Amino acid sequence: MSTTETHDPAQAAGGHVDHHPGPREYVRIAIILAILTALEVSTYFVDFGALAIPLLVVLMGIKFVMVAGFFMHLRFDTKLYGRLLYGGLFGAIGLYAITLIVMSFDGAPRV
Amino acid sequence: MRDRTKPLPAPTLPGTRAPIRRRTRVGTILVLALGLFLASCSAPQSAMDPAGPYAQGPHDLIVPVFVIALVVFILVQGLIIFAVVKFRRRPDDDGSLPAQVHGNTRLEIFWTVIPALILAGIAVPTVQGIFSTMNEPDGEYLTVEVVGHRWWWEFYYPDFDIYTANELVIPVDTPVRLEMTAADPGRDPARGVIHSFWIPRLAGKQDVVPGQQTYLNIQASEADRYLGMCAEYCGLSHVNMRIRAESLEQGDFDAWVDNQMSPAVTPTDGLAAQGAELFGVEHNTDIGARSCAACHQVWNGDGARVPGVGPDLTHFASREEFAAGLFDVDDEEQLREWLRDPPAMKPMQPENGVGMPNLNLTEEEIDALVAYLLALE
Amino acid sequence: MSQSTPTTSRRSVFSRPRAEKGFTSWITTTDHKRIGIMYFFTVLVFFTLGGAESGVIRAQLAQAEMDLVTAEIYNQVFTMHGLTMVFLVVMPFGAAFFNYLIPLQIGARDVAFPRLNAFSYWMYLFGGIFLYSSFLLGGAPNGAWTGYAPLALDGVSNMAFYAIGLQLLGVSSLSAAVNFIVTILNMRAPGLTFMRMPMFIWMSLVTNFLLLFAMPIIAVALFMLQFDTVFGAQFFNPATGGDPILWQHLFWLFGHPEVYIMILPAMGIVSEILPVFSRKPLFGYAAVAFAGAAIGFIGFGVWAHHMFTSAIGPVARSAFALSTMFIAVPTGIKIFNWVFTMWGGKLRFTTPMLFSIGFVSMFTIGGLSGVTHAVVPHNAQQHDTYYVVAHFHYVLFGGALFALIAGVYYWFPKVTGRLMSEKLGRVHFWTWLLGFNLTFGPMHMSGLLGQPRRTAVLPAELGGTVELYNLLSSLGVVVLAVSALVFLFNLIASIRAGAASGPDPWDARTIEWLSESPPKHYNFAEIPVVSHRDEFWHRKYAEDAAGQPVAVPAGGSEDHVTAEAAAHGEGDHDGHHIHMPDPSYWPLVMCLGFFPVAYGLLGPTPWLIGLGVVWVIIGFFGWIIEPVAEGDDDDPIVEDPAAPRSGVAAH
Amino acid sequence: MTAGVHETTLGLDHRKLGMWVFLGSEFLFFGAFVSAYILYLDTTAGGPGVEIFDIPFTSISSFVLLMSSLTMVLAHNAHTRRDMRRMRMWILATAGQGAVFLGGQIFEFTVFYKEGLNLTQSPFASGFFVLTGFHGLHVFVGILLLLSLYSLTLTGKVKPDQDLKTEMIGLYWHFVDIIWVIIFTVVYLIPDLLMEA
Ligand code: HEA
Ligand code: HEA
Ligand code: HEC
Ligand code: CUA
Ligand SMILES: [Cu+2]
Repeated sequence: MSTTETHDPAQAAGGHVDHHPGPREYVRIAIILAILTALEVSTYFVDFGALAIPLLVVLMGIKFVMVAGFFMHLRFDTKLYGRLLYGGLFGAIGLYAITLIVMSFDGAPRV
Repeated sequence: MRDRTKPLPAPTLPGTRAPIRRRTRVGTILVLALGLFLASCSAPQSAMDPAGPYAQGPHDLIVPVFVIALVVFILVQGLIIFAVVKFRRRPDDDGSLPAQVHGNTRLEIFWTVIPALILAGIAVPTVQGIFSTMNEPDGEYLTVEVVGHRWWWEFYYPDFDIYTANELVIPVDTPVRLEMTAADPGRDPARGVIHSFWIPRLAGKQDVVPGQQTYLNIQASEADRYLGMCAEYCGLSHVNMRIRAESLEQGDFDAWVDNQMSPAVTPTDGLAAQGAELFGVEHNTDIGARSCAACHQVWNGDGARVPGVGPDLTHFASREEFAAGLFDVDDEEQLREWLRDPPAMKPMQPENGVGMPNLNLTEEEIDALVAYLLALE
Repeated sequence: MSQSTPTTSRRSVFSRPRAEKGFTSWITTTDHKRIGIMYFFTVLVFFTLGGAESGVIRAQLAQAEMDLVTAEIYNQVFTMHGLTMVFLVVMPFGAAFFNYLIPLQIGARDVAFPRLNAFSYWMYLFGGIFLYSSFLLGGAPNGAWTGYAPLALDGVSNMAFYAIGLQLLGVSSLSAAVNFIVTILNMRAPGLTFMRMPMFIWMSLVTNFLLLFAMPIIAVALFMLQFDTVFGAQFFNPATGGDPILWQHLFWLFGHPEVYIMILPAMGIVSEILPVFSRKPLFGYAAVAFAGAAIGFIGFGVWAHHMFTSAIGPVARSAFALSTMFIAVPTGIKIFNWVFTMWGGKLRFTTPMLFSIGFVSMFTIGGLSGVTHAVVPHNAQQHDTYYVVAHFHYVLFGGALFALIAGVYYWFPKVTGRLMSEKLGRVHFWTWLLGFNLTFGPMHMSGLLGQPRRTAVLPAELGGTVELYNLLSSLGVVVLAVSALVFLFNLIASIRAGAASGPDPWDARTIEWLSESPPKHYNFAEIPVVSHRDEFWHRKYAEDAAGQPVAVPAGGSEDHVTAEAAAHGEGDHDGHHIHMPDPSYWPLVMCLGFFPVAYGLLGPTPWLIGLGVVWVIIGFFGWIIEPVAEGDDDDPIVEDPAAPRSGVAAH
Repeated sequence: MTAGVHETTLGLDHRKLGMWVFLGSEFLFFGAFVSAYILYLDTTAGGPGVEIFDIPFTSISSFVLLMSSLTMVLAHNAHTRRDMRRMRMWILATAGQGAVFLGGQIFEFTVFYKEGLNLTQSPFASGFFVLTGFHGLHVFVGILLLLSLYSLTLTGKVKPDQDLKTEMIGLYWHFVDIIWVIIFTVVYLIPDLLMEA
């Protein structure tokens, strides 16, 4: 049965569609992840100066998106899943960022 | 003032222009309603009866907001009542369906934009008001440090090195900036809980937080006694954590300060002297652990003033009320009761480290102590 | 829906419950309708408790300086009153409607996860029982429903019960939220697009998203509180630099969305009832729906308006004042659309209609006082006074509760096939309205005159006017209690012997009325195909050449009695071969395991916690290895997605 | 009710949709703990602070967890190919790596404890232990799920065509992993850098 909602049969039955990557791609992605992690850890040993923190944040973002996109199949599944995941993520970042800003910069002084 | 809920005969619909005459009648009714409303605003602790600029500002802001709310209220209720009366199904209804209207985009825009504009209008003075009530007062002001304890208030005047409790004495027409925090016996912020300092006729409230410092500006325009209360739930005796503010003309205030700055005179004879002995003011007490001086400071000129676990009693008898505004100092019998069994007079948790314990004093001891306390002018 | 033959061989501990009547059938049920009914009756019990507590409060405050109860008891009572009314009455009341109505209104046979649904109910019940057991175990929580630290960290505040009890209720709400979101997104009848959904479904969807994102926040706050109180962690302890304000932020990050969680289902209900009894469609459907979504969205950005007098600075105060004020805009859109739904209609003042109009009217009062709270400089006067108490009872009682009761009257015929007495209903409404305004109206005044909330006695020094207002409030409760008894009587009498309602007593608009009343276990013999908003109405009425709506002639209005069709048997969907989820013991079994965990955490008593955890895990295993329905291989059929199955064929 | 995916409105399986809905909300859960941790970074009450972290050690256990996502996805892949033998192997590998990670965490906790960092020490310590502890709990639950999946495939309860079950557990597992990707950076690496600066 399909309803009036958009229903792309290729997206249905998530996880059973052929254009998913195979083991080889997965391993390739894992290797990239490993390299990124190595880069992250290197900030501990090598001094990147002011670049270090932005670099770490970017690396974290890439790793996150790669695991979510490939291992969790977000890239191949319905967009709704991604919206739920990133909706939660950005919702959380927004709310807690405001909270932290209020608490750190507009709170009462300690005695 | 419940008159304000009386609906108007016919509501003015958006889009239809009401005759001017009705407008003015609406105005008259509003003014009348407001008058009634304000007339009922005086009560000893009323927020609608400001007595200083820091209460007046918010008040002057809220009154027009109340009027706007009243108008919206009348409009909405009017529309409802009109619809209910006009569109009720009549007994002679033919069973046909009314026109099946699904909506009207213009109306939607109208009642989105108009409230937004009204709110924008309220928002501007609100933001201004926030800053003007919170900023440091312009020019000279008096600083008082406030510590909220479970369940009483301590005031310290750094300019004069004075401690007092529950009764905040301030000069008239001078801004006072309160620097507030909370602590508990042992003056340990870790044992403190959140309170809120609130004297409605002088200013809105501000929470008092253990481990942090918050500020509140107050100012009294006339010499008077103002009632206040802790306004943040702080446990067992939250309701018994009252505040008093006494505003004095500058001369009286200076006299008060002089008196408070002078050390307590230890009586040398009679019952009061026995009381002083019992109290342990010279730290040669014979009631040991029950020594009042273990918790209460009576500064007799030796060394520095050090606040205790309980209220400073150096000039106890100069206050009108004790135990955070619950009892009269004048009323000796109440003071006796208090010394007999404090937790029976005011719910406290001495076993939890908050409040004054029952010291099992004998009647003779009580007589002596009362005589002494009342001598502490 | 697979149709393989049942196999029972692999069952180990329990054999699958089979009872269709009696006690076992209720405790093992996975039928959303029965679960909804259980929610409702549980809510009634807790409402009586919460109401009795409010009776104690008002008795104590009827006159100045009364000592009917000690301060210690009073503080427990008002805390439990708030907790009960919020977490054990209004929220689960909404859940009762979600349960009963969502599947029916979207043309589904059950929710997406029927056993999870039962689990949610049991967690709710047990959370409530756990909280109330505190009265017997050394005293109920007395740190207010807001549980502010560091007061809540104090041993004498009994707030460990609060931290753990609310956690249980949170698990219930969160799992229900996942369940309903999936149900609404994924189980709508063919043709039921978003813009055709009944407004109640819209509001349910928004509410459940709010729950989804708000419950984890309170869960964290409660964990921190619990770790602080039970295990000595330092999150809120000022001694080591912990910040009590963090609790306030987390609590209100949850707490404000929470108040919209309580009001949005009510708004959905009213949006269903007003059109029916005005005999007009909902005015501005899209606007109402999007306003609801906007409220949900903005509702996450206003939390600090509960902290205007707390330790936050002027910039934060300003920002939150602005966001708070502007939430009035979408709410206003709804109010005006409701009024204009009535405009030009032919209003029938049945009891549900009366309560709905009462809602619109009373909620507006509460909403307007809410806007005055947002005027920050004056909020410093209003905060923590009875003016706030008046505000939130107007929105919660005058708002949420009025609408929920309207819903009870409206859907009662659906649930029971009987009508409630209209005469008693009207008595109930008018006494309710009167008692409510008498109770909470004067609080506006006493609050502005300086009466703080959460006071164990009414201080005489506040003056005679304040005392008078308090006396009026207390008298109001008497009226409310009488009114509630009228309601209870009406409810019970009508369940027993109400007049038969027929399938469509109100000339309703939405498809839950397509099914029989009460609906069969499987709801719809044939899943309806939806082609309009207000589908049911469109099956009954058509427009004539002049665009004037007329009843569909003979027979047309009959065919909604699908039971008839069912009786004639259509394919395998004659109501006998519809494959429905079976009852199960496991949700109950698993939930019972949370008792030892919860009591064990209080101590903490490791062996008790261990016992509970093992129990829960066993329950969980029993659950996952048991198929949803006997003979179900518990997996989607994927071999041939194109093949049309059953009566819900491609459309 | 278990409906075939083709019978649902969106053409999605309820359980998978439900899992994603749930995962979306989990950010709000971990986010609150992370915020508390950030807020209390400097609030050590005289006790140890971030300098106590052993970055190389945690890097290794983080890396193990990251790689467990690879074995997880390989398990799922094997399941879709009905290759149950491989699938079981990868599942065990995943659970094993999870266990290594948990072991590392327990080791880390004991070391910190010995060095004077414990739950009751300071808000910083509470924030750290409770955040990473709840993450550890998630890993633990994940391991339990993996082991049950493993045993259920052996008893035939989970059939070769039911790869959705593996996928669901996989989603959960990957989620726990990406949360750690964030935690590793935000809780360990960045504060460590900040402290040096
Ligand atoms: C169902 C629950 C519910 C709802 C819907 C609301 C709705 C609102 N609330 Fe309320 N609130 C509570 C429950 C609720 N509240 C509770 C329980 C507390 C106390 C918690 C505690 O401390 O224990 C509280 C406390 C509370 C406070 C803190 C008070 C304090 O402690 O100092 C504030 C402050 O801003 C506030 C504001 C608002 C606003 C602006 C709305 C708005 O959403 C209202 C919007 C509606 C309207 C405005 C009416 C209709 C609109 C129109 C007709 C359009 C035209 C209007 C204008 C132009 C103004 N609420
Ligand atoms: C939906 C929520 C809800 C509802 C419906 C109510 C209903 C009532 N509340 Fe509620 N109340 C809260 C939510 C709610 N309250 C919250 C959140 C708080 C804040 C708590 C806090 O500060 O932490 C609060 C606080 C609060 C206070 C302030 C306490 C204080 O600050 O010290 C008061 C005082 O009058 C009060 C009174 C009432 C009354 C009289 C009712 C009545 O309307 C109840 C009427 C119902 C009945 C009477 C029950 C039905 C009757 C029967 C079945 C017959 C048997 C009845 C009797 C024997 C009496 N409430
Ligand atoms: C363990 C500490 C402790 C001891 C010992 C103690 N008090 Fe107190 N006392 C307190 C505290 C705390 C309060 C504040 C109680 C309140 O108002 O909530 C108080 C309040 C008072 C007050 C009222 C002060 C005011 O202005 O409100 C008086 C008078 C008083 N004590 C007298 C005495 C006398 C006399 C003794 C000795 C016989 C004594 N106290 C011993 C702790 C103590
Ligand atoms: Cu101090 Cu309330
Ligand atoms: Cu709010």
